[in-house]
This record gives sequence, structure tokens and C-alpha cells, in this order.
Amino acid sequence: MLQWALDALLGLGLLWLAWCALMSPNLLKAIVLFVAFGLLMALAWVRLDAPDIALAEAAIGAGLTGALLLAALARLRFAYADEETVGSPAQEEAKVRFPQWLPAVPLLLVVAGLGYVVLSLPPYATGLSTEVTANLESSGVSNPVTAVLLNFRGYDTLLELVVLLVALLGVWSLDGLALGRETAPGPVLDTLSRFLTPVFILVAAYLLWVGAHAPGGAFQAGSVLGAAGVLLLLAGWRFRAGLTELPLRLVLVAGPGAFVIVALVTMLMEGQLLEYSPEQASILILFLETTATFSIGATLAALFFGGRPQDDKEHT
Amino acid sequence: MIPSDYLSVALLIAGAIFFLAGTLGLLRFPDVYTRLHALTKADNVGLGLIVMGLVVQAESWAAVGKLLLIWVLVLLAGASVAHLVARGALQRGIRLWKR
Amino acid sequence: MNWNAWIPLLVVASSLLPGLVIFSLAEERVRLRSTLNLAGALVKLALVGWMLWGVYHGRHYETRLALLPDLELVLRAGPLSLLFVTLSSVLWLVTTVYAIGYLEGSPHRSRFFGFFSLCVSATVGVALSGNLISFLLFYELLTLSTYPLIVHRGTEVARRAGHSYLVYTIFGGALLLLGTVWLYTLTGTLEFTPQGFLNSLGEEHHPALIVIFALMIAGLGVKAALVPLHGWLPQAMVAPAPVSALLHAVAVVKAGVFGIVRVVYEVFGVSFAAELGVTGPLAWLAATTIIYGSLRALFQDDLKRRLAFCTVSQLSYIVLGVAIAGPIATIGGVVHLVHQGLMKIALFFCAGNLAETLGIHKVSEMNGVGRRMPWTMAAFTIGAFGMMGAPPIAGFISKWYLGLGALEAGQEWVILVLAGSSLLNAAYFLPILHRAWFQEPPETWPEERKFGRKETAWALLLPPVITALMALGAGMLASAPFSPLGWAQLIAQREFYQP
Amino acid sequence: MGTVITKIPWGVLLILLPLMGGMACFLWPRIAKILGLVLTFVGVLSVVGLGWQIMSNGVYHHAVGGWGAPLGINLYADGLSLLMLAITALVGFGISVYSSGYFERQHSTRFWPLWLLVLAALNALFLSNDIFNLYVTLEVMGLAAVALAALTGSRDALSGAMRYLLANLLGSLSYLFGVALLYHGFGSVDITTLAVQVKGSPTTWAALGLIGAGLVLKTALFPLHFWLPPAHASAPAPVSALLSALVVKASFYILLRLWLEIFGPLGGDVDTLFGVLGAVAVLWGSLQALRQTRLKLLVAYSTVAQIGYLFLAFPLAMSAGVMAWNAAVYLALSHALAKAAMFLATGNMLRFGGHDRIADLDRVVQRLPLTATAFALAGVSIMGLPPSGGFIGKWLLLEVALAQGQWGLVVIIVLGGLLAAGYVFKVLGQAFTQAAVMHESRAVPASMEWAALLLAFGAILLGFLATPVLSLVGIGSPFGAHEVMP
Amino acid sequence: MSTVFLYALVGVVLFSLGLYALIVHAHLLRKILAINVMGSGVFLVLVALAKRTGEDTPDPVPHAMVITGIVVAVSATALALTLMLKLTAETGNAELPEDSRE
Repeated sequence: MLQWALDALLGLGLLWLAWCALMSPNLLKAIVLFVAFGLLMALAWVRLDAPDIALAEAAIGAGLTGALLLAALARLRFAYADEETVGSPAQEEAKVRFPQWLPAVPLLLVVAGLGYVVLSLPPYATGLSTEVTANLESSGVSNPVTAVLLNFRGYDTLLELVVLLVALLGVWSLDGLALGRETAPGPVLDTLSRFLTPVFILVAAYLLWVGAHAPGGAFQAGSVLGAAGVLLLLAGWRFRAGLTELPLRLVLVAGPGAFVIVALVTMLMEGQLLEYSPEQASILILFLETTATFSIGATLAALFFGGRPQDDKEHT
Repeated sequence: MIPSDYLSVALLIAGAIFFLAGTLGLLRFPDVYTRLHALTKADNVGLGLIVMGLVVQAESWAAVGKLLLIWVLVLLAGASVAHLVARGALQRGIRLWKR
Repeated sequence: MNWNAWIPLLVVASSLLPGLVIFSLAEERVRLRSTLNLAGALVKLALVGWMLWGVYHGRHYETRLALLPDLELVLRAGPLSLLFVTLSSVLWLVTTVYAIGYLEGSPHRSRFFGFFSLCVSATVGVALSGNLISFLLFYELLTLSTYPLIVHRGTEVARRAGHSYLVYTIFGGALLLLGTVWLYTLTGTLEFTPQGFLNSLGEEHHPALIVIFALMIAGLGVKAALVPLHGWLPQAMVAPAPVSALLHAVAVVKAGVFGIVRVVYEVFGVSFAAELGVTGPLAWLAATTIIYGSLRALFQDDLKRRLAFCTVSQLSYIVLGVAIAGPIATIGGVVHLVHQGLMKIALFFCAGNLAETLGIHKVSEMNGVGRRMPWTMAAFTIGAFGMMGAPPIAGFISKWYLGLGALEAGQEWVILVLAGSSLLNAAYFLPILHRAWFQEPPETWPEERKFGRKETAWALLLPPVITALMALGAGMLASAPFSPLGWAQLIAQREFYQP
Repeated sequence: MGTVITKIPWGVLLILLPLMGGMACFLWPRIAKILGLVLTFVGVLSVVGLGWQIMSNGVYHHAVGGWGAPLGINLYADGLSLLMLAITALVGFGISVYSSGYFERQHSTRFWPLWLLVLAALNALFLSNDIFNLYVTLEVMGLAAVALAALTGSRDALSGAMRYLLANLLGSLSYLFGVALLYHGFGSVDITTLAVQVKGSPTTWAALGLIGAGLVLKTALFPLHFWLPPAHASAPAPVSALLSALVVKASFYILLRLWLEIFGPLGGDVDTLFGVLGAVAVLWGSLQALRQTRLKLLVAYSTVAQIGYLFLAFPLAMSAGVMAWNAAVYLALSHALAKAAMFLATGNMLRFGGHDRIADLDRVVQRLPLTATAFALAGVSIMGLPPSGGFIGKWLLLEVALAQGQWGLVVIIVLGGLLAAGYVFKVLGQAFTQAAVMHESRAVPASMEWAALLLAFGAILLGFLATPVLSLVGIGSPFGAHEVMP
Repeated sequence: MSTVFLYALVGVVLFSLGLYALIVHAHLLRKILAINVMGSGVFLVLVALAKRTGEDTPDPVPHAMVITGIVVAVSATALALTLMLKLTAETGNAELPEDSRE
């Protein structure tokens, strides 16, 4: 009963936060509420026995997305500040285009319909869990989620890393506004980032290693690395001249690149794309996860940075 | 319930009270600086008490270590963020509240 | 390897390939271009001659290429096809000579001759098509390749004429397509067959067949300039004279008429069409067009427009011959396909000469032109008398057979139409001749170009004279074995009325 | 020789090569152009290899990871996939050749990696047999396409791309929701497995609604086409070609595939709905195209209309499955070639004249004859006039519609062709005349003119290849399951 | 009602809330937020229903899918935000212009 009440409270809390985030008249508030919503989602994932997702959500969904949104808002306001007319907060108000209830009516029907459909599903269904359990032995890892991500459906993960790369290519090709350095970061942030970076790296390494048999893995580790990058960027750290070109790009491509190469090699050796022999599976997975972690971390940090990084002397 | 459980409960409740006080301060205090003061002070102690309450329940020294690490990290982050917020407010020219 | 299977394709290719090469030629390579054109025309003529001889002796020439799983692109040389192919090939040669002279020094000639060759290929394709889908294919190709020729001059008037041409023909093409597909869903075949292939369809399909017939006639009637679908033709006269001559007197409009002949005789079968009761309305439509075209021609001062309305009227003689639905009328209609082409192209050549040499575009400017350009006007006179139906020129033969055929079929009213239209023909041609021969020439011509002692350039002079002589010859030697009339009789015997 | 060709895993190469190429172009921008050209050409060869394989061994299967469905992901290629791959390779090569002349240095380094990744995603999509994997490929393709559409950074391009991105994301989420329902309802994301498992139930219908809506949005079927004209019209020419020719076809392909395998027999009246929307799209898109004064917008609206044609096959497929689908596939293929050619030709005219106002086209026929020819030939196929691929597709569609007495559709098909003629000749008519405004013209590289021309020529050539193409599409009988339906 | 269906229903409502906000709002940042909320809704449905195995361990396949989905979502968000910023720099307004072409 207590459990149920907790779940109900959590569910209602999610809905309420989402509603507030979406309808708040103030954009900053909306984003902060959205981050809170993300954290509550992480809690929901825990309640649903999905600790892997909880970690990913907390790090990526709430953390990095929140950072991206806040940075975007800051740049948006900075852009507005240039012009007299758009400086007013009216710009950001939750402007509504037509009677608000108009789309609400069909959407209520959608809710009712989909709700009915969801409830009509059988209360018990194993999905693919039996197949996963049966083959977990030969997958090379004992965390079933990692097994699915890196082995059973590793091809999806390969393409997913490509999605991340594509997003970065897109951001760079748009000449996004690079993160400026308007104010000096100050000693506190500087010290904090210096102190925390090793901790982040340690945590990332731990998550990466532990992912084989417990919640964690490349995405979680990568996003922790990414968070470290964000902190460093905020503290004023920049890529050193000479590293922004090929070396940086190599790190960004390492994850999907390694994946593709492994895919090719396994195909040549075993006959099928990404078919690992059971003996080598765990080491291959670790290799893929390591490269993926670096790439994910670097890509997320680069996404936060915005524009294509340039050598410091050019960057004014 | 064994004695250590009573200790946990006491510590947790104490922690919760600190959180409550901190939140109350956040809501009721007049300006950003005083609010920061209430929030960080109370929450840091509150979290410490809760961590202590959980340490009592911990099953291994590793778990104790992790719990303490959380506290330390939050202390660090909280202090730094409070500093940054206050500095930002000062730079934007927000005045200190005076009676 | 059976070469006979490729000859029809070669006939099409003999103008298509030079055309494609010509597109890529630089503007100033006049000699190479002319050589290519003439060589293509001669090769085509030779191939056609070969097939004529072969078909006369009962050989088959047929090319089949897969187009759709159950439909093929068929090019087949039958007597009817050859009639049209021969006409087009001969006239293409003549017109090419004329065009080389006419366009000398004007811009965009590569483009012009390229599209010109495409048009001829499409026309020959239309003639040789052995089934409806092939016919449709070349018919649309003809539409598309004519458009650039109409807008060739790039003026606003030309653009509007092209626009109007497209509105009519694309719409017609769509109707024809609709009719064809519909027919295909009913029969599962589209192969042109003597006496048609629809006899076996049951009663219940007859209403659908009548609609299909209407769709097809409407689609073809656009190019055949049946009233009220003729609107584009007079406007299209903005095109250069060789275009008006070959395409709007012969190729394009004949493609429409030829299609009607095919549909009536080899899709529906003339007796089945009569049974459906669709030939009567078609005959009335043709008669209306004949009279309407002549009446409109009467009031045109622009020479080419007058000739265009004359074309509208004359084309329907052929349709009328078909719609009367008797063997003799058929001969009259089919032979007029050739006769009208010869006479009308001569007339257009002459009109082009007047415009090119003296800058004359209007009938009212033609006073005394016969003295300045006697050869041209002599050819014009032959053509004009032929149109009126005066013996011994080819037009007389056509009208004679049409009249006989109408009497044979018991449709006397047709005689009245023929007589009326002949009177009208005389009414709009005789004044021209009178002006040209018996009026005093003006002091100066609108825009005269000198050609030494000749009245005009050889390339411009020879084609009208030759075609006029051919029209004369077709009439005088009508009883010879390979004359148009002889061939039309062969067609009527072999294809339509064989037991 | 033959055995070597049949042993090489062409299908996998089609995915991996452009993927690696995209990354390599990102790493070493200097070789991007050469690498892109070489790899797209190798793509053409690979499709030929795959075709050989499929023709000699039957449909192509590849169990990624060696697991096989339902646990793993299967790659699958039958005749339908093969044709889509082939058209992607051909149009892709054309786009590559064109782009090698089109882009300046800065844009070139940005274009090639994204373009190769789109190509990889397209190939992966056509080869996938797994609805979740399809979602991921859709996302790779969608995000890269958005980035490409915004490449010029102009105001129009940015707002077009933004609209496109939002539509894309909404479509993807809707699709993903449908995938979630299917997985939880029937325990698999493998299409073949689902085809057996799925029964008519509220879950199925909801999944159909969500997946259908998502894919229809991505395919830009009326009334969800709003994002297409601005995005396609403001992108650089090769990108417009890519988006109109291939990207919208990809989501249509998924819809078709899922309809054939999973939803068709359970779809109820959805096919009628698709038909009606398709019909309205044909008319609306054509009329809008006629109204445009800018060439690129005209061509973009023409895409809206031509997409409508593809959906006309749905109501007709009830009783004449194979024929109707053949028609749709044929139309899709020829539209891909023709529309790519048209956008590329438009790009040439735009570069040449510096604008794309239709009324001010300045004697394009004389000054850019190859481009004008390309536009005209592509127009022939779009109008559905013979001889062209478009004609064959329209013929098949008309035949089915007439055989079933669907007079409404017959009228729409014919009318759509007439309207198409209207907007194509609206452009060509101006191309002969001299513009009132004189302008400085800019040279157009030969590679750009020839790329457009050859693609257009391909669309015409398709008019003569119906028999082989239709026998290819029959491999593995993708439409076969439907034939026995009453 | 079990936890599974509770969360699944919350997911459905989140999806619809997001959709509603996406339609109603003009500001692009809000649209991007709305898309993210919609995504969370779908993810919640996927994962909640995975708990129906009747055992302690839920079905891991949807979990893997959701992790993929989260990464896709953050990628799309980053791209969308950059586009929004560039568009704002061009138009001075973080909204989609009504059709601005002549």
C-alpha cells in the first residue's frame, strides 16, 4: 500500500512538474522545472527496476539536457539584449496561438484511446527476457541491459553513436555560437573544477567497468565524462591550440569508428556483422565501451560548447 | 527494531527537520543572500544527519565510504554554487537586504 | 538475324539519331548539320522504299520491344502505315531542303533542326505503331517535340501560341490515355487488327465502348483540329514557315487524323463502329468542321491563318471519308491524307517564300506578286486549284471518291457538304489568285531581299515547285500502280474490306 | 567470378562503407570530395553485386551478431528493398557528382560527411527488418537531413530546417510509441516475427495510428505536408534533390513495408483514408505548384503532389495488390530520378541567373541547353507522359483504378497529370523567352549540368525498363501476401 | 491498478501533454521542451510495460531501447537548440516565422 502510494505520488508529481515546466510563463523557471522533472523521472526509473536508465536519465536527460537548455537560454537572452525591442520578457511569455482548448479536445481523446490500449495489454508478458536470459551466458557480460546494448542489438548502438556524431556535425556545420567567456570564472569555480575532474574521471571509469555486471556502462560513463567537460568549459578551460583539429575529431569519431571496425573484423572472422565469439565477447565489449565512453563524453561536451572549437588565439 | 534502528530514526528525523528549516528559509527570507544562507547551512547539516542515519544501517564499509563521499561532494558543490550564485547576484548589482 | 524485324525501328532511328547529334552541334557548323539532315532523310526514304516494295510483295516488317509485362512497343509496316510513312519521309526531305534555305543565318538552328528531326521521328513512329500504346507514346512525343518549334522565335506571341497548343494537346493526350487504358482493362489487348478487335465484347460493354470512342476521338480530334478543338492551329502559325508547312499541314495534324483512321478501322472495326452508332455523329462533326473551317478561312487576311483554317476544313474530308463507312469513301478519305498533304505543303512553302523574299504576310499585300515571283505563284495556283477540287489535280480525285462513296453508302447529304465546301474554297482562293496575277504590283515590297536574277533562293524555290508537281502528278497518274490512289485501294482491299 | 561476387556481403558493405566514409570525411576534410565520389560510385557497384546475389540466391538475409530474430536484428533485402537501394545508389551518385562542382570549400567540408552518413542511413533503412532499428536509422537520416537543409544558414533555410526538425522529431516519437505498443503487445520488433504474431486488437490499431501518423508526417502527405516546401525549397540544390528524391521515399518505404507485412489485412478503412488524402495531395500540391512564382518552391510543391500519387495505391491494393503496389513503386522510383534531376537543374538555373523567379528566367534553353533538357525530360516523367518511368507508373495505376471502376481516382490521376503539365510548362515556356531584367550570369560547371541531365535521362529510360524492373520487384514477392485477399 | 499500468498511464499523459504544448506554444525553446517531455512519456511506457515479466528482473530489451532513445533525444535537442539560436540571430525572434516568402 505504501509502495503504491509512493508510486502514485511520484506519477502525479511527474505530471504536475511536466505541466508546470510546459506552461510556466517564465522560461528560466520552465527549464529549472524541466530539470526537476528529469530528476523525478530518474526516481521513476528506479521504481521501475531500471537503474541503468536512471543513471542515464540523471546524467543525460536531466543533467546535460538541462545544461544545454540553460546555456541556450542564456545565449538567447544575450542575443535579445542587443536589440531594444526584444529585450522585454514578453518575448518569452508562454504565447499561445489560438484558443488553448482547441487542441485539448482531440488530445483528450488520444489520452483516452492510448490509455485504454495500454490498459488492454495483458498483465503478464515476458517480451524477450527469456531469450536474453538464455543467451546471457555467451554474451560476454552479465548485465542484461549491457548485453542487449552491446551484443544482441549492438547494431542499434552503433547507429546511435552515429546519431550523436551527426548531431555534432550538424551543430558545427551551423556555425553555432561558441560558448563565450564573458566573465572570469573566478577562483572558486576554477578550484572546484580542478578538484572534481579527477573524481568525475574516476566515476566514469568505475561506471564503465561495472557496466559489465551491474548498472552502468558506456553511456552513463560517457555522460559523466561529458559533465566533467561541461564543468571544465564553464570554468574557462579551452582546448589547447593544435588539439582542436584532428586529435579532437579522432576522439569524437573513436566510438562509432571502433564499432564499425569491430563490425567489419567480426564479419570477416565469424561471418556475421558484430558476431563475437563467446571467448572474445567480453574483451570486445569492453573495448567498444571504452572508445564509446570517450567519444560520448567528448561529443556531449562539444555539443555544450556549441560552435566549432577554434584555436584560442583566433577565438576572440 | 534494534537500538541502532532507533538511532537511525532519530538522525533521519533530525535531518528532515533541518531540511524543513532550510526550505522554510528559502521561502520566507527576504533576499537572495539570506536565502542562500538558510538553504546551504541547513541543507548541508540536514544531509549530513541523513547520511549518518543511513551509515548506521550500512552493510559494508564500502557503502559507508560511498555515503560519506556523497556528503562530501554535495558539501563541495553546495558551497561552490552558493558562492557563485552570491557572486553573480553581487555582480548584477543586487543590493544586500537591510532592515 | 532477321533484319526485317529491325527495319521499322531503323526508319524511326534514321531521323532520331541525326536529330540527337544535331542538338550537340555548334551553331556555325552549317554544312555538317545539313549533311546529317539530308543523309538521314535519304536513308529514311531508301528504307521506306525497300519496305514499300516488300509489303507490296507480301512481306512483314515488324519490331517488337517489351514495354510493360503484357504490352509491347510494336512498329509494324502495313499498307496504311506505309502510306503515311512515305508521305512524311518524302516531305521531310523536301522540307529539309526548304528549311536550310529558309533559316539561313537565323539563330538557334541546331535546336530547330534537332527538334524538327524529333518531330519527324515521332510522326514516323505514329505511322508505324502497331498497337495503341505505341501510338500513344509517339503521339505524345510528337506533342512535346513540336512545342519548342512553335515557341522557337521566343517572342511573347510565340509563347502564348505554344501555351495554347499545349493546353489543347496535353488535354487531348490525357483523354486518349484514359480511353486507351480503359479499353485495355476491357480487352487485355491493344493490337491494331484489321476489322477491329472489339467484336467479341458483349452487349453490356457497349455503353462503355461508346464513351471510349468519344474519349479517343476527342483526344485525337485535338490534333486533327476537329471543331471545336481546332483553336490552337491558327495560333501555331507564328512558327517558322517550314514548321507550318511540314508539321501543321502534314505531320502533326495528320497524326490526329491517322489516329482516327486507326481507331475506327483497326480498333473498333468500321462495321462494329457503325453498329455502335458512333460513325454518324463523327460524320456530322466532320461535316461541320469542313464548313466551319472554310467559312473562317474566308475572313482571314493573314495568309498563313487563311491556309490554317483551310487545313482545318480539309482535314475533315479524311475524317468524313472514314465516317461514311463504305469502301469507296474510305479510298477517298485515305487518299486525301496524301493529296491534302502534298497540296497544302506546297501552299505553305509559297506563303513562306512570299514572307521571306518580299516580307508579304497578308492577302491584301499580294497585289501583282505573280509577276515578281512567277514560279512560286504558279505552284501556289496548282495547290489552290487542287484544294478547290479542280481536275486533273490530286484534290479532284479525293473529292470524286468521297462523293461516290457517299452515294454508295446512301448518304447524299455529304454531296451537299462537298459542293458547299468547294464553293467556299473557291471563294477564298480565287481572290488571292486574282490579286496575284491580275492586279498591278506596288512600287515597293514590304521587305524585299534580292537574289540576283532568280526570284528567290533555289532552296526556297524548288520545294514548292516539286510538291506542286507531285500534287499534279498524283492526280494525273492516279491509275498507276504505286500512285497514292492505287495504294489507297490496296489498303481498302487488304485491311478493311477483305472477307 | 560469379561465386566471388555472390560471397561478398554487399548488403553490409552498403551500410558500412558510407558510414566509414562519412567519418573519414569528417576526420580528413581535404579528401572528402574524392572519397565521397569514390564511395558513392562503389555504392552503385555494391548494389549491382547485391542484385546479382539476390537474383542467384533469392532474398538476402543477414543476422547481425549472429543471433537472429527475435533477439537480434536481421537485415533483409527482397526485390523491393533492392530497387530502393538501387535508386538510392543511382541518385546518390548523381548528387555526388553534382555536389563536387556545387559547393564552395567551406560548405564542401560540411556537406560530405553528413551526406555520406545520410546515404548510410538510407541504405541501412532499406535493409532493415526490425522496427526499432528502423527508428534509429530514421533518426540518423532525419538529423543529418536537417543539418544539410540548414547548410546555407540563410534565414529561409534556418526556418525551413527548424520546421523540418520539429516535424521529424514529432514523427519519430509517434513512430516510436507505436513500436513500443507493438513490442509490448506481441513481444518482438522483428517485422517477420510480427507479421505472424500480430492480430487485430486495440493495440494493433493504436500502433497503426501512431506509426501511420508518424510516417505520414515524415512522408509529407497532405495535410501534414506543411514542413516540406519551405525545407526543400531553401536547402542547397543537391540537398533538395536528396530530400525530395530519397528521404521522403524512405519513410514511405517503411510505411509500405509495414502495411504489407503487418497492418494491411487489419487496416480497416485506413487505406481509403490514405487514398482520399493522396487524392487531395495531388490536387492541392499541383495547384500550389501552379501558383508559385519561385522555381524551387514550385518544384517542392510538385513533390507534395507526387507523394499523393503514391498513396493512391492503398485503396486500390485491396483487390489488386501486386498491380497497385507495382504502380506505386514505379512511381516512387521514377519520381526519385525525375525530381532529383529537376532540383539539380533548378540549382543550375539558380546559380546561372542568381535567382529563381520563374518570370525572369532568361532564355535558359539557349544558354543552359543541357539543364533545360534535364528539366524538360524530368518534367515529362513528372507529367506522366510517354516514354518515361512516370508514364509506366501512371498507366499501371490507371489500369487498376479503371478495372475496379474507381472513377474518382481515375479523374484524380488524369487531372494531376494535366496540372503537372501546367506547372512544368509554366517554367519551360519562360525558358525560351528573353527576360525583361538582364543579369550577370555565372558559369555552371559541366559536371552539374550532366548530373542533372543523366538523372533525367534515367527517368525517361525507366519507361523502357518496366519488364525487368517489375520482375526484380517480384523477388521474394513483397506484395505476394496480399494477393489472396478477397 | 498495478504499478506497471500506473506508470504506463503517466507515460501516455506525458506524451499528450507534450504534444499539446508543442502545438500550443510558439516559442521554439518551449517546443523543444515539449518534445523532450513527449519523449519521456514514450520512454516511460516502454519501460513500465517491460516490468510485466512476473519475475524480479524486468525485460531488459526496452531498457536498452530507452537508453538509445535518451541519447537520440539529447542529440536532437542539441541540434534543435543550435538551430533555434541561429534562427533567432537571423530574425530576432525565437519563433517560427509565418510563411515569410513572397
